[in-house]
Amino acid sequence: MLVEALALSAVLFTIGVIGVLTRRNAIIIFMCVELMLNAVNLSFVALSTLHGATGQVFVVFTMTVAAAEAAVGLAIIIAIFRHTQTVNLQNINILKG
Amino acid sequence: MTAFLSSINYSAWIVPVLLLLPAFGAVGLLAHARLSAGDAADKRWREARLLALAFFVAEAILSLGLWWSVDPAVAGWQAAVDLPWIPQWGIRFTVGLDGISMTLVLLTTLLMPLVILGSWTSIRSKVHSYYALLMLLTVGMLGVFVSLDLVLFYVMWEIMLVPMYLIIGVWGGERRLYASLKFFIYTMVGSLLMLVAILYLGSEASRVLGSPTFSYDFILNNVRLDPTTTLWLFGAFALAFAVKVPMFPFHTWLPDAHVEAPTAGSVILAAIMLKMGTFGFIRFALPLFPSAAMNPAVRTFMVTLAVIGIVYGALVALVQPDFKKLVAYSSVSHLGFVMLGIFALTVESMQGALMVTINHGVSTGALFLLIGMIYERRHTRMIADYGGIAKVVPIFATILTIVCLSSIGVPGTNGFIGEFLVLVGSYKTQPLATIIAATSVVFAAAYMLWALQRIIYNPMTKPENEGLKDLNWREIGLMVPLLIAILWLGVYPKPLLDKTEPAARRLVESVQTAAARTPARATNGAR
Amino acid sequence: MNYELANPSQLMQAFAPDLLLMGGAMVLMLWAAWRPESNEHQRAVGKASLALIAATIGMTLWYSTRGLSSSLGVIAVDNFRWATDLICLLGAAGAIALSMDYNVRERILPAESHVLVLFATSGMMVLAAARDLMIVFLGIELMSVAIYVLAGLNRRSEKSAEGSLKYFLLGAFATGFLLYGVALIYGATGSTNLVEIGERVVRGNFIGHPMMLVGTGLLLVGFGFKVAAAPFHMWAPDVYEGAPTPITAFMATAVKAAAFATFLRVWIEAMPGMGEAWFAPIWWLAALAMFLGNTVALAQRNMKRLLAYSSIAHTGYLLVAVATGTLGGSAAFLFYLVAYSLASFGAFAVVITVGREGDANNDLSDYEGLWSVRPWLAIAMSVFMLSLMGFPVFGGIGFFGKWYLLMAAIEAPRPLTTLAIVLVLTSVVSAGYYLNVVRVMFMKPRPEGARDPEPAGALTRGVVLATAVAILALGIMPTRVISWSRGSIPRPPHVQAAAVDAPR
Amino acid sequence: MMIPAMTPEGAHPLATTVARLVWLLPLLPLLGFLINGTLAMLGVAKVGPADPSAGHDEHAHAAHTGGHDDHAHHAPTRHKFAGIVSLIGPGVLIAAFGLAVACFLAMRGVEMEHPYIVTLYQWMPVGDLNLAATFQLDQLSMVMVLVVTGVGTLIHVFSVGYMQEDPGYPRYFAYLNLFIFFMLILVLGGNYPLLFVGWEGVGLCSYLLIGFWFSEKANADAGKKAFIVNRIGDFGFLVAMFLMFANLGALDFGNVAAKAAELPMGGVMATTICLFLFLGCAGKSAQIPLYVWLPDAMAGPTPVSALIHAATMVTAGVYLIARSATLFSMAPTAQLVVALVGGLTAFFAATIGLKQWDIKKVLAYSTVSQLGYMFVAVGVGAYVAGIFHLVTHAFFKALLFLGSGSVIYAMHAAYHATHKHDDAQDMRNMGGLRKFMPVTFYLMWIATLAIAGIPFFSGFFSKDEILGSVFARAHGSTLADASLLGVPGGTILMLIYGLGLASALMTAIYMTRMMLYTFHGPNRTGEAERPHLAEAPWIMTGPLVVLGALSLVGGWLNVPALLGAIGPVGVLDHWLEPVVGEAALRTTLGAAPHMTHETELMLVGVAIAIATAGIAFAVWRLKPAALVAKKDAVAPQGIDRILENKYFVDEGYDKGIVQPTLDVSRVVLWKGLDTGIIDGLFVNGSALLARAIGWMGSQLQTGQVGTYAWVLLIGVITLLGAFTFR
Repeated sequence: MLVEALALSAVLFTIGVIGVLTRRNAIIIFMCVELMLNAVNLSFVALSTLHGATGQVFVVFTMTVAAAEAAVGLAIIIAIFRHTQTVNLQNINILKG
Repeated sequence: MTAFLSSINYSAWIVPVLLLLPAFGAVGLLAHARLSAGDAADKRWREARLLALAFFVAEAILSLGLWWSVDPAVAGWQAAVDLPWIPQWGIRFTVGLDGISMTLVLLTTLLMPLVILGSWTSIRSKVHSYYALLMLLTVGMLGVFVSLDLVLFYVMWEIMLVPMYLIIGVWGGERRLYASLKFFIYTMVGSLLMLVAILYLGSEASRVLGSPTFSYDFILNNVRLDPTTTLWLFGAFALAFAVKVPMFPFHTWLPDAHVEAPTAGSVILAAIMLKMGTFGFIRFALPLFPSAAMNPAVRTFMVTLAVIGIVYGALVALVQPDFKKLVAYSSVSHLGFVMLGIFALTVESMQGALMVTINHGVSTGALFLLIGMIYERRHTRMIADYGGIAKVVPIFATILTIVCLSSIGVPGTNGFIGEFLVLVGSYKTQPLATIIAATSVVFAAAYMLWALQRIIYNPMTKPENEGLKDLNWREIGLMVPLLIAILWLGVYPKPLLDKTEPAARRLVESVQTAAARTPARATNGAR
Repeated sequence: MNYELANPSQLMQAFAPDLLLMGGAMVLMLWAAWRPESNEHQRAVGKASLALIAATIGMTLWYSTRGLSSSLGVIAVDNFRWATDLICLLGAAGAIALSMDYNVRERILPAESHVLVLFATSGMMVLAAARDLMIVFLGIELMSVAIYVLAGLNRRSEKSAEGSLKYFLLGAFATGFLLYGVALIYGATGSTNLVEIGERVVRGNFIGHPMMLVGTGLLLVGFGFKVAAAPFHMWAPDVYEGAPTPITAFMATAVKAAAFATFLRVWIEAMPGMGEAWFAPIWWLAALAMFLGNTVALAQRNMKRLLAYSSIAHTGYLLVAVATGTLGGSAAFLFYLVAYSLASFGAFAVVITVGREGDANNDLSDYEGLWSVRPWLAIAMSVFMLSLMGFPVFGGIGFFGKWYLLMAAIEAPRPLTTLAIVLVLTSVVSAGYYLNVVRVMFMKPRPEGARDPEPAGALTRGVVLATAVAILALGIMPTRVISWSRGSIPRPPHVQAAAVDAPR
Repeated sequence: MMIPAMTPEGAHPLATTVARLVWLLPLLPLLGFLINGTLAMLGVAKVGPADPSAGHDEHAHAAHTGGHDDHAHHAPTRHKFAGIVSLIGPGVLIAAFGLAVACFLAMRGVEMEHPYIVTLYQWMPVGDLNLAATFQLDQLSMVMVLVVTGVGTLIHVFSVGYMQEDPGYPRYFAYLNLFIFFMLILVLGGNYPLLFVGWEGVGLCSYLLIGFWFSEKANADAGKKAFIVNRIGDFGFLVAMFLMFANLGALDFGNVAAKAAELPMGGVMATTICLFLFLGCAGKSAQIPLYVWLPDAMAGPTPVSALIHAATMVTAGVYLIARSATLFSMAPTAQLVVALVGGLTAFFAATIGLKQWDIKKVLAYSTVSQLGYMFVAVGVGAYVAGIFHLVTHAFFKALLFLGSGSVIYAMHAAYHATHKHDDAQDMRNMGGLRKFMPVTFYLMWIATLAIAGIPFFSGFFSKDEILGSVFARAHGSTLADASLLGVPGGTILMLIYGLGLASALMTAIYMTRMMLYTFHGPNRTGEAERPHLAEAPWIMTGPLVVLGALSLVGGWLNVPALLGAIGPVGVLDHWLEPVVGEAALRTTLGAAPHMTHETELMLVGVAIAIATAGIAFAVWRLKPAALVAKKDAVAPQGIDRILENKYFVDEGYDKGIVQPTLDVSRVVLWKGLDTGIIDGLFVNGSALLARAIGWMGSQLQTGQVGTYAWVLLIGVITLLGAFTFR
């Protein structure tokens, strides 16, 4: 059971990474990041069956942090949208070099 | 004189004072810049240069006592001062002199007032900074000669770079930006590797002593390394010094730096800063790593580079259209003699190397001053822009001729003594190299006299030169000490040779015995 | 006194400086939001924030002199923590001081900006204290979330928004790796406490454990991102350029210091047993950061970008200290952090002074002939450049910083001589752009029609002067800083137990 | 300095005589130099303004005559310091000559077994090299001192007239005094390095005096060429000194000779040292292949040519070999080389002398040729003969040069009077000068007969002794036993003898040719100029008369035994015996060279016949009347062209050595290696490389978050790879 859970977590994490790498929309990328975090959460929960409650505590922390990040992140995305009228990252590259 | 000096306890304070006085001078000049901000530019300029001159004259007068107070025959360091600086790292403010460093300190302090006089009228913008930088530069130069702590030495070695960088870069010629950066980075490549080597030596010394130290004496006497490590460390030191000397093929910064630098910069570069490199070999690279220095392969390599430098520098000087560049390449050639003398490692050649060191300072310094004077009048350094000016500026022509002859090494001038001693001493250990090096007597005559002819002889073809004015009293006055030195050292060099002889002899003997103790074989040992 | 961390009240006491800052920041946040946006309000909040920081500094100093220690727990009570706190708090104070002038010029009115700095700083203090991966994560996020916002503070600037977005997305992405690493380490060792992990790694011989290896690697990615080590540095130049300059300075110094401090603590306390595994990767990370940072900086014309790449290079230098894995290396690390932070902060302060409204005038050409119009500013900038370059006397303490690093590298049990040589050679490359700044200021004429920089505010001038004087003074007499960094190295309990050689 | 233990200084018999003032000898001309030099500076210098960077004063050059008075002796007025300079310049020389004579008398008065060595001060006391500044007065240096100061005095006096209108008058005398100073250092120096000081010092003065009228490029070129070519020789001298110091452990004459005598006979070391020394001599004394500077050196004022480039400096090489007699006597192979090069030079230069038109060039090649004779003499170990010829040559060649100077002076004056610009030195522009300047005419004929070897003129004795010595040594000496490149020494000596005879013949021919074209036949100077031709003033003819007398009687210095009837036999032989006697005996296998009277008579007869035949041939063949002035002359063809252009040797050196050196230095070393490879490729190349990498790195920074994430992921994968696959 543990191995399967960890494997699923790894797969979900990889899907998240692939999503970040392939998508162009800022919001979708952010959602892929959330997917990565939640994949890790799955690992924590699974591992806590082995090592005790610490892993579960960690998950709570992670979720809280993710929520805070989401709030800030969406505000940032709105801020950039006000300037560029798009959230497509390919069009957001005035900083380079 | 000796009694007077000991009555004022001269040797106890002179070295720190010599180091501090220019630093205060720099502060004083900046303060003057601030206080006189409202005055007319001309007045500020006059006051600044007078202030600078006063400081440098005071420095020169103070330093003169060293001639009497430093007894070359005594084996230990003289006028030594040893104060703690960074105790945690075992870094100390240790300074001291022997006959060799004493002569170089005097060369520096005595030359600086002349340098100031040399740029008396030519530098008119941002004078305060200019003189302040010269003073900081002096601190660094003197510091290198007196340091007996490896870290202190390194610090002094490095702090010369910034003032010179700015002097070249701010008050220099057209390509000053390129030349100054090249000068800085070139020198830095070598010296940073030396830094690593110093750290390595220090860590070995600390292991031996049990507490951290970078003391030159301690490392010299107690640190024994395996041959491979010695070779690497020697290489790091040698690279730093070779760039500064500069030895072929690390010389290409020199022509650019010389050409673009203002007169004072060129003079200091040639007369003093290049000597840091050869001094470094004499003080550090050889005594600290005798087995590497005496390793036949290393020695052959260094001697070969020296000889290539001698001939190559002379040949390239032959075809330079720019007089400053010509002198720069001639410096490569002259410094090659010093390196040959050092690595031939006989008392005669070592003494000759020291002699060439001083001579080159005097003669090339004088040459750059003269070029500066004529440049100030005509604003060109191109040989082709002159010709026949001996008719209109006979004093200049006469002095230039004498200085050129000294540079060529005509007997009766200082140049001959140095080159002769180097060659006659080197022949004992490096016969083939010496014979090749001796060919430069021909090339030296060729490039110098050809240039001399094209500048002061030949028909006067450029009408611009007809109105040239001869040297004024200030310029004559500042050349006179140099001319006296040229002739004095050429006719009666004994006083100077006596000052350096014991140190040179000790060096040669210690390197030879130390190298004999640790046979230099490349083993596959450690690291 | 020895805090028993299992006891909540003693835990509170051990956490008091952090709590002071956090609590104060919350109060200030309320006040900041209470009044309408205005310059005066912004300044007032700024002053209050400075006062709060001063109080926290005072408390930290007081704590640091009491010879405190603690039982094994989620946070550490040691000098390393106080040292890191002080660096971060000073950075925050500087950032707020610079912001108060800068915000007026850039018309950044929200007073909350200063409070966000305080929040970020409290995250840093949490990081400095963290002795548990959970707290590490919490600290990083607390710090980062605030910085994401701060980077985008200038709502008028598209650059600012773009930088903020990039930092946010990539930061969150990297956090994913960090978190995964934490999970794997937890899975391998069964603990998130650093000291426990360290002991279990040694005891259970986890060196070949795949989960532990991958976990360590991912943790390294996470830290690498935060300290902007190549190849995880890509965000840094863009974000540094886009962010308001005081915030850039804050990021380049305090953020980096905090991230590095926790990185070092994790490595010293939890990872000694993994030395075989991480030595080579960190070696290469250091070399790559030094190489890339210094070479790419050569191609920069924008001062902020140039300093960003420079900071990447300095990450490389600091990684050398991490790679030594010795106490001497830790001392060198702290010393270098001080030297670097001073110079970097000073340089950004000069950038602010030369800059103009709209974050303009940051190009290298805007510095041409600065010497002739603002001589002291040019001299100060030269001091900062030379210090970053590691030049003795004129670069002040910067030289001894490099010196210390090199000494640590050479004296490590596994000598990093090659890395030391890479360090000095890349320093030579760095001279190419640092000196270029000096050259532009001193040797180029002031362009026709170039306006003189506007007179800087008192606070900005104060920051420039203070950093420059500190650099020069400490460059002549660095002994105090040496003693301080030696006394502040992280000493985990199991290391303290063993008789360890005194760091040099 | 390792003072020879056998001559404790104070105990020397000369120490109590006037000879202890020997240090004053060089000091006197040095004093003259200082005074005249100061006057020269005072005469021309105009100290500049305090601020030289101020703008040019447009009228400043009005004060000077500008660069247009090229041949400055056209200027009509005398120099303002002419009076005092005329007093001091020759004055110090007269004083020095007086002192030299006093020393000579003192030396005659005492029994001298060892040289008298005066140590002035420690010069280079370094390591094993304990060099002191010492003067060595012995019979050889005494002869040289007398020649230098004696002939020098006469030429100084002559110069007072010759240079009187030159604006550089004090400068001229300053240089001339300086030259005498260095020449005296050369002949008095007690060790090789000090000799070298004089050696290079005279070279320096030669440089300054050849380029005296420096505003003409040719003159400056000639001076520079002289110095540089001399330096090639000096290189050899230097290497010889290194070899001596390294292998003999000494550099002073006494010890070198003592140590040299212990070397193996004919060994490599002695031979090498001698050959390097001879390279030095070849430079200074204008032997093949370094003779090229001497003809060009005629660009200097004519008295300079007489003093430096005929009588004194150029014979320094001969002096050096005589000085190093012991060394050379240990190296027969080297001696053969010296003699052969001398013989070849004598012959070669004589052939060129046959076709020169410039009166001074004829004399210059004649000098080269005669120097060759001297080297034949010292080469075969006949040191006395060499010095003898040196002395007589100093007399008659100085006379010839001064005579030609007087001719040129007259020609110049004539051209100047009519403002005509033509070559005052070309013989095609002269002719028939006999009736305008009879004193010069007669005196020059004396010298011509002397150089040609007509009996009882001085040259006859010395030249005859040289040829006789060669012949004798071909039949029994270390040289005859040695071999050079497989050719036996005896054969080579006979070849040299043949060359000597041929040169003697040519000498007679070209000298007669010169006299015929200059003084005989019709005058070709030009109608307008002719009235202005006149004899030089007494201050110039006076020295000529003295030299004429010396050229006549100089031979009595060393009358051969064969002619014992006419005077004391072998005075010079006896005088120099303590210095070179031992070395000469070693060469002749311990016995004085012995020849039967019949052989000797035959040799003398041949020599006389050849000299007479040469003169007769010239008189018979040359038709001064058929000559046309220079401007109307046609270019010569064939062998004449080759000879007139001196075998194109200068052109060959230029194309073969000078230009390639310059080209290689410029193109390969400077532009190629220095600027191209070291600076371009390595220095700027590495800077460029760093910049290129930086540029590429910044191109990677695309601004796209996607790229950044990819790079980050690549980093992650690499890092994890590094962690897991170690």
